[in-house]
Amino acid sequence: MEKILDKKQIDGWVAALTEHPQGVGRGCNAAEAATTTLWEVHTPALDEGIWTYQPANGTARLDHPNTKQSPKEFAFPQREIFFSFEQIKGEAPRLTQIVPKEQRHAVFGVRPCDGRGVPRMDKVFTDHIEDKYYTSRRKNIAYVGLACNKPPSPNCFCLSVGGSPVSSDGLDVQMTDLGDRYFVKAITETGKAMMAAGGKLFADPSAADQKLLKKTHDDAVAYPQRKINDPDGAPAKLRANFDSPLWQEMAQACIGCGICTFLCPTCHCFDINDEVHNKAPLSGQRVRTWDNCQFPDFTMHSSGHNPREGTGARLRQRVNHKFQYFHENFGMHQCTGCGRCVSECPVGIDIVTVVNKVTEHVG
Amino acid sequence: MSDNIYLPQLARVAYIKEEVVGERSIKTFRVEAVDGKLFDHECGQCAMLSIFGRGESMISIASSPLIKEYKQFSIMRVGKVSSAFHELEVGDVIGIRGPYGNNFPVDDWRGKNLVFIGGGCGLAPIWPVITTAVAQRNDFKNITVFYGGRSPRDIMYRTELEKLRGSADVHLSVDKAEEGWDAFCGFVPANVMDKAPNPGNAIAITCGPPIMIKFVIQNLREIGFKDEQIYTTIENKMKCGLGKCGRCNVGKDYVCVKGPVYSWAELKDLPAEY
Amino acid sequence: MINIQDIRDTARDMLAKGEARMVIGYRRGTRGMLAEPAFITDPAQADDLVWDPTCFNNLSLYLVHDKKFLAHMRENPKGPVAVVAKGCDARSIVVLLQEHYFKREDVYILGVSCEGAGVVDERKLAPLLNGERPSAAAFDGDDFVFTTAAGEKRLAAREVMADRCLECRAPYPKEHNLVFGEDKTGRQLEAPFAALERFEAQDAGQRWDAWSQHFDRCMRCFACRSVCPMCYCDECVVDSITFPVTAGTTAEEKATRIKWIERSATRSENITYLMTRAMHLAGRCTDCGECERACPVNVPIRMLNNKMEREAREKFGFEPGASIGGPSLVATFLDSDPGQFIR
Amino acid sequence: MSKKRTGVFVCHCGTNIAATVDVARVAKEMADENTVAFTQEYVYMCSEPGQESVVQAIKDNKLDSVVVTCCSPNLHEKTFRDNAKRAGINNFTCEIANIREQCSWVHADKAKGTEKAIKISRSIVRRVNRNNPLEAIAVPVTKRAMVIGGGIAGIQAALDIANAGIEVILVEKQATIGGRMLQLSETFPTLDCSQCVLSPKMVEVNRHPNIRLMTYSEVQEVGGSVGNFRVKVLKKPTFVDPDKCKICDHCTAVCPQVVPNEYELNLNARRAIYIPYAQAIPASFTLDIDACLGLNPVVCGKCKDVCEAGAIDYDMQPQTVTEDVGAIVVATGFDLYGQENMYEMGGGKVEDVLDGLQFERLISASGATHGHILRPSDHKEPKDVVFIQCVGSRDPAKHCAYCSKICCMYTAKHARLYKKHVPDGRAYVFYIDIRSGGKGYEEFVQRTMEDDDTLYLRGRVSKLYRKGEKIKVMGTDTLTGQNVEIDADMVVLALAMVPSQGTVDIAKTLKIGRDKDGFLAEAHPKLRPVESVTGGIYLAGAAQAPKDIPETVAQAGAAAAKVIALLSQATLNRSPLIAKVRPSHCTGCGMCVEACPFIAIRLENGKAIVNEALCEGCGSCSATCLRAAIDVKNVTQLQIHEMIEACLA
Amino acid sequence: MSEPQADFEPKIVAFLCKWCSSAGSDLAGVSRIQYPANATPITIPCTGAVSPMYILSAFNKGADGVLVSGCHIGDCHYIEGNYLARRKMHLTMELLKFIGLEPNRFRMSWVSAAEGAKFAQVVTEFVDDVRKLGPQDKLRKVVSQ
Ligand SMILES: Cc1cc2nc3c(=O)[nH]c(=O)nc-3n(C[C@H](O)[C@H](O)[C@H](O)COP(=O)(O)OP(=O)(O)OC[C@H]3O[C@@H](n4cnc5c(N)ncnc54)[C@H](O)[C@@H]3O)c2cc1C
Ligand SMILES: Cc1cc2nc3c(=O)[nH]c(=O)nc-3n(C[C@H](O)[C@H](O)[C@H](O)COP(=O)(O)OP(=O)(O)OC[C@H]3O[C@@H](n4cnc5c(N)ncnc54)[C@H](O)[C@@H]3O)c2cc1C
Ligand code: SF4
Ligand code: SF4
Ligand code: SF4
Ligand code: SF4
Ligand code: SF4
Ligand code: SF4
Repeated sequence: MEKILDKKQIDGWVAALTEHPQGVGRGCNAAEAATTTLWEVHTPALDEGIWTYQPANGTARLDHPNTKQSPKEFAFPQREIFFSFEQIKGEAPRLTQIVPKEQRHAVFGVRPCDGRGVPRMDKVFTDHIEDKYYTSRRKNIAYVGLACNKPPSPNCFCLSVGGSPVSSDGLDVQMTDLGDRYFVKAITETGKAMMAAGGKLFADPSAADQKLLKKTHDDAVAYPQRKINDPDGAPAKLRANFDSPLWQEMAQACIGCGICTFLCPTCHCFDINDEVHNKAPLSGQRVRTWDNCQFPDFTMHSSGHNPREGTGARLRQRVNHKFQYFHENFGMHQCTGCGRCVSECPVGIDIVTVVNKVTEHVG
Repeated sequence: MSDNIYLPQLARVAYIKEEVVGERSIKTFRVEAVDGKLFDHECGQCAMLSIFGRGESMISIASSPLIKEYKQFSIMRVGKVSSAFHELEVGDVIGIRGPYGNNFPVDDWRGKNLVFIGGGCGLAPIWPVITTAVAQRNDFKNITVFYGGRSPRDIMYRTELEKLRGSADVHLSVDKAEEGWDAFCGFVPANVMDKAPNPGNAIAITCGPPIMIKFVIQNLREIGFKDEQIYTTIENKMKCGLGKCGRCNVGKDYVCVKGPVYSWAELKDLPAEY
Repeated sequence: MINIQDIRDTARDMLAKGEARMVIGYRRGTRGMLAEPAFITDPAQADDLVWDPTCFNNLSLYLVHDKKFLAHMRENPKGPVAVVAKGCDARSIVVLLQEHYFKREDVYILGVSCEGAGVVDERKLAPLLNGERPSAAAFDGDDFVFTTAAGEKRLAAREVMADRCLECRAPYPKEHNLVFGEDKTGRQLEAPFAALERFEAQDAGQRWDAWSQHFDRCMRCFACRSVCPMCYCDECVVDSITFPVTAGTTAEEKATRIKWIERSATRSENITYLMTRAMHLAGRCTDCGECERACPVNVPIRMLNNKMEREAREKFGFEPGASIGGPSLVATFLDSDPGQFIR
Repeated sequence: MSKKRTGVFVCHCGTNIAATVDVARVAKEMADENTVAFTQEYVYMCSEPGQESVVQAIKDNKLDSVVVTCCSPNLHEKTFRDNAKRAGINNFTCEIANIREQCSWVHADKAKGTEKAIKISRSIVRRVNRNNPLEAIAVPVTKRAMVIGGGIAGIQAALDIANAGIEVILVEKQATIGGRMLQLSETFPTLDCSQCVLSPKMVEVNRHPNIRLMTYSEVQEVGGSVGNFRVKVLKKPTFVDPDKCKICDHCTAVCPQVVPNEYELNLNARRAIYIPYAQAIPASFTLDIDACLGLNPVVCGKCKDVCEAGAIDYDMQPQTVTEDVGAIVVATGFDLYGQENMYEMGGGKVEDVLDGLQFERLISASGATHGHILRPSDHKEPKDVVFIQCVGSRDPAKHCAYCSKICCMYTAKHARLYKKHVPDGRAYVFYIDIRSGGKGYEEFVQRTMEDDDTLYLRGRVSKLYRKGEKIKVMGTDTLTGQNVEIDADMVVLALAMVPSQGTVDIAKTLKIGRDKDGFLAEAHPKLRPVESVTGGIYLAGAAQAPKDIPETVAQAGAAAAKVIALLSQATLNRSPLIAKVRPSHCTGCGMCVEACPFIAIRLENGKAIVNEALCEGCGSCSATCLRAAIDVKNVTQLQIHEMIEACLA
Repeated sequence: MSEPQADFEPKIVAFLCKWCSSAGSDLAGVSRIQYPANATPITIPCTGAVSPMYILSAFNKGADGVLVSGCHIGDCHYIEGNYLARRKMHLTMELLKFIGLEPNRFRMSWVSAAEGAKFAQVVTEFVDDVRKLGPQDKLRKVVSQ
């Protein structure tokens, strides 16, 4: 399904997704309205100087560069409660699962790189054994993408990692900014249904629109980006250079903050901890929180032995995971070239430079 | 939500034994299902044990798969969760989920000589193989067990090891000589070198501290064992046990899924991040 | 004006003569604006060094890294590390020395005077450059000059300068072995604590509204802590989960660690973390502003530290990093300390 | 490692607790605690059977720790700790939860009281869970004492201690010992001559083989703790060798420098080289360097020229000596509240308004006027003398809140002595009320009123000012309600006694507390009146509170007895609740070193080290350490954290 | 600010130094001076031992108010512990106020062993103050689902 949406109509479409078509009192009672699945829509908004996804409030604007945090948090929130436990002294504990709420979320303005993060996360959480916390959230999420007319960040490099500023991978709907209107294209069935909900707000694209779309896309792809010189050769080269002294050299400034991974649309590592609310009688929750391989203790054994001692080993893990291990397992790079880790690293560690250096290194 | 892979089953502690006391104390626990039955497992697999309010730890199942009534674990006190285990009393209820990881290919080893080499707490992961082999004694040729601790007090499964003697060659050792100890004094790899088990039609299974494994493997290869004949387990830090949390990652493998059992031939191929 | 060549020559000389085993300075990075930390051991690389308004990092952090690394390797340092330090950075070094973190002779301070300017705030700059990526930045009197693909862009320093630099009272590294540039102390563009005062002018409700949102945003990446030279504790007290374990931590210690906060990045835990950090930095933070700069979600962390700094200054006459032998804020007292709040 | 097995014993205290706290519920809630293996309630836990049951329960249930929820730990902590010990477990694993003083007695609402009692008990249970068995610390004792202050209190204490065979160092700031008593004329209630009583004691001090006298000396620094103090004393140079000085007085004759004589309370003058008092001990002149023209023959050097004995040595240097002692008696005495503070009494600016001590010097035979009462302004004999009591005392609004205790008595004494010297004089006494508790005291006052015909006026003086020759004293007689105006020739103010400057200074140096009035604080107002809050430091005399000579001597004797008892032990037991460093967390920042009030921490190889003998366990270090690297044993941060949790559950 | 609630019973943690304020509270007990039961005492050796962490932690764990009470200045059993505390608590108070916590939720007082009545008065006043403010939910840990 390909349509044209006037920019002024974007809030109308959001409203159509959020509100029940009939609405309570307009031919539909409250119970019906509640059971009919509606969307909670999230659009990028500028808050305290940073772009974040926020519940749509009728003033959606899709002129953001890219959000500070990737949209991964919708399916993989920073904090997920698995279950709660209670135990009276001398009795067996009682466990209560906490199931994510059945609520559909539509995330608007997802950039193509972040869209491409989605199938990568899906792989992790469904490969081998399904993580139901992830999948039960994921199945309720639709990603309404926004193609990049020009790379929003000077550190974008999606083209180097098999993506493109106009990729629709992982998205349900792809929108392209044509100046005063959007070219809207449904990618999945969900996407079609969502567009259908917009009904008359959408118009059919003219041939000129199609032409403009093509030009816009072509221009976007042609726009210069940062470049990984040999992405295809990377897995083998990284493997070969595992022991290279370059790693420590390049990572010497790393402070191990993990910003690079927390913000990354594809980093999925987590920690599980028990949070105790009361000691007697015992009550608390088992909670999953984000974690990442850049934290020094991530792999440290209880004995104090740490297989990834030093920032070099940890940078290598991050880069290798993205450009070698994931590739070896799933045939694709885990990095989607969003450039967040490059732009946000407080000490200027730059994955593009790192990959280039290591792949050019003969050792 | 069915199949919640993070939700443990409840199990009751039926038996506790103090194996080793002191700074690195070890206790053995047997647990039984509170309701229904616990999962079946294979030799070498592990389980995530929980103490609610303290957390989870990955622990090797130390009992033979042949035993269905209970599962046995031997846990060294090293930190938060393991300390909580050491405070348990019989009758207390814990959480358990698993089994996780791959297993020793015991079926492929029938008709072979088995050489077990363990150190410290590393006897636990290979104990199910030893006890299974002894239980099915006729399926296997010679069984040799090397095991060493820092001192006589650090030898775990002492009585069980003594009981093995009828069915297996048992070579115990301690790191430093001490009064009343008349078996081998020195590190386990040295004991192995000393007794030099025959590599012919043999499989060597070793488990223990990383530094011990390193030298055991060196020595085994010197004696003539091929990479494919040597098996070990690697224990990277784990949180989920399901190949998702990312921390046991070595190269393309998540050890909790692809491991913990590796032949040296396979392991050599992975980056040395364990 | 500092001639970068002087710094380069000094660095090269020191390395060549073995007077320093490493020079920590700045060099051009690849990701754009930022000059990145450079760890130079080979005299030939001394020419990589740069000095411009994008030299944000407080390099004294790497003295801490170095010490930890050496301790881990059980090595004894052979000769001092030379480090390029701005006014605030040099004060951090003073605090570290005050706290006996290393010895004075272990560090050779190559002071650089900000000469009445300071460093750029990327967040202020970005909108002014319309997404253009500057390839170079330079001081020029009251202006900063940025070179982008679209040409040179001249911006008034005060428009793009980091808040901390606008308010900086001591942009000259008093403690140094060698100093580059002139002492132009007193040329500050804004009154000290100006931003803080603007914020404090609000009522308690407004302050809470603002802070609660800030605390909500924090995702506890701990960048603020990791980038801070004063946060050198091996095991941070508030943090029961990440970084708790050093090789020396015993089972008992792990089992009995105090869980002041949970790992979950919820508001209450974030508050406790950030407030504790502010308390721990009272009298130690030298306002290098790195925490705030590093924070990916713009939590105005510096303001918390600033608040403590101002209290210390106004109520206790205390200046962090003023002298190596000086007292520490919370381990000392004066008879005249305020007690009006005690009822 | 296994779980703690704690027993919780809940006391009803008759109905003292049980009336407002549901003790059964407290016991039940405690039973739900993870570590509690046994609970019991009993009507009087501290009774013989109660205590027995605790001992039995510990044994029967293999308890390793005990919580008794009862009254304040001040009352029975020791009792139950002893029981724990008797039952074979470590006494430091027993703690008290105070649910009486802090709960049942102050909350009438049973529901709320019970809730709070549960929280208190739970917090103590959690604390005990982390208590470690500890042993008291034994420290060897230095058998030697120091007495600071050589007034009657110090003299008495020194003699008593020395007589018990213990070496004493007596440190006096002035050039002679004797203190204030030396300045008194005759003393109530017997009117015996002060110096006649005191001088023999001073001589005895000087001669005593066990006493080492250090006059003109000041304590500079004190380290260590009970049993083992290390004291640095500064001996100021007197520039006169006491062994050579013949007290010939030739030097004063030539000294050109004249300064007010402080010993005579400025009623007359002395030279720069002087002897405070003819029978001074040590018997030697002292050169007052501040008054001297300069120790340089070119400038002056007259005294040196005339001194035949060659006792004068301009090159004498200040000397610092370090002494190890096991106990310290502080007897640094009092001063009078400054007249300048008494605005309503002329603020010290009205001539012939004297303070009590000046009056003592006026009537003293050895005083400036050789015992003749002559008023300073014109050396005439005053005929109308007004004595005003409670000047500066008992005035919480403006001056000292307390009663100086001795003014009633010495005013009566003064009035009598005055009448003895000037039989035709008229003495008036303004008083608020008369406090004459003490053997023979009331009789003494009565006699002054009746026999000596002194006019006692009950009331306050509102104002006094000089009018020509006379001082106009305006007051009210509250008995008659009349305003009174007296034209006096002289006024004597019974000024409040305040701690001497030396007392204030020594409190800082020794780090011993002072009470709200500034006097040295005793450890307990009733039960430990001669001990300071710091172990091994004792108090005697007017430095601790206003008192007269008999009381001073009694307290000095008591302090001496304490010292003797302390120093007769071979070792001392100290509380083991002291700081402990976790070296793995310590970065050696030294902040604890700075914070420690007892100088008990030092840095060694980049780690803090606690001196167990010095640490008092205050915890200032632990609250200062940013890394929780230092904790007070059994009051660790972990324990407090868990107590906070328990209070808020 | 939360709405004041009539039936709201504030939860207060009171850190009392062993020598003065705890003894003062004992005296209040001996004198049977009644005061509200909302403050649960934790006896510490000295106010100098109160780490700002304790205050933050108490609020984090749900305290509606925190009281720190010790010996008057000059009376510290450990000579200067309360001076150190005064400085730390001042900073703590300022920081709490700065982020917008109601200053009346944190109180420090000097109560000597002789001031039983003052102890009761301090607690009474403080409970009143906190009651007026309602539950403290700014720093409190929220146990969410
Ligand atoms: C495959 C495998 C098999 C194993 N088999 C055995 C075995 O048979 N027997 C045996 O003894 N051991 C075995 N181990 C090792 C065992 O898993 C670890 O020793 C154990 O997990 C240590 O847990 P701990 O909590 O005691 O240690 P800690 O070092 O205290 O903590 C471990 C984890 O808990 C977290 N943590 C630490 N402190 C806190 C805190 N205050 N709050 C929240 N989280 C915290 C850390 O992040 C860390 O992830 C095995 C390990 C693996 C991987
Ligand atoms: C006017 C008046 C009349 C009195 N009449 C009588 C009376 O008739 N009968 C009676 O019983 N009582 C009388 N008293 C009370 C009597 O004076 C005191 O009880 C007694 O002097 C207290 O003795 P003391 O040793 O405690 O103090 P002090 O006599 O004050 O002695 C203290 C000594 O310590 C020394 N000192 C101070 N600081 C230091 C330091 N830091 N280091 C070393 N040395 C130091 C001082 O120099 C002094 O020698 C009278 C008091 C007054 C004011
Ligand atoms: S690795 Fe960096 S560039 Fe690649 S997807 Fe992640 S954050 Fe984006
Ligand atoms: S890069 Fe690191 S944090 Fe990210 S997914 Fe890989 S291992 Fe996890
Ligand atoms: S690479 Fe940069 S962002 Fe990532 S952990 Fe290191 S310092 Fe932080
Ligand atoms: S804060 Fe001051 S010293 Fe630091 S960079 Fe800015 S101007 Fe320079
Ligand atoms: S305040 Fe910012 S830098 Fe610090 S932990 Fe939170 S998000 Fe990270
Ligand atoms: S304050 Fe803490 S870290 Fe610093 S020296 Fe003392 S114990 Fe060590």
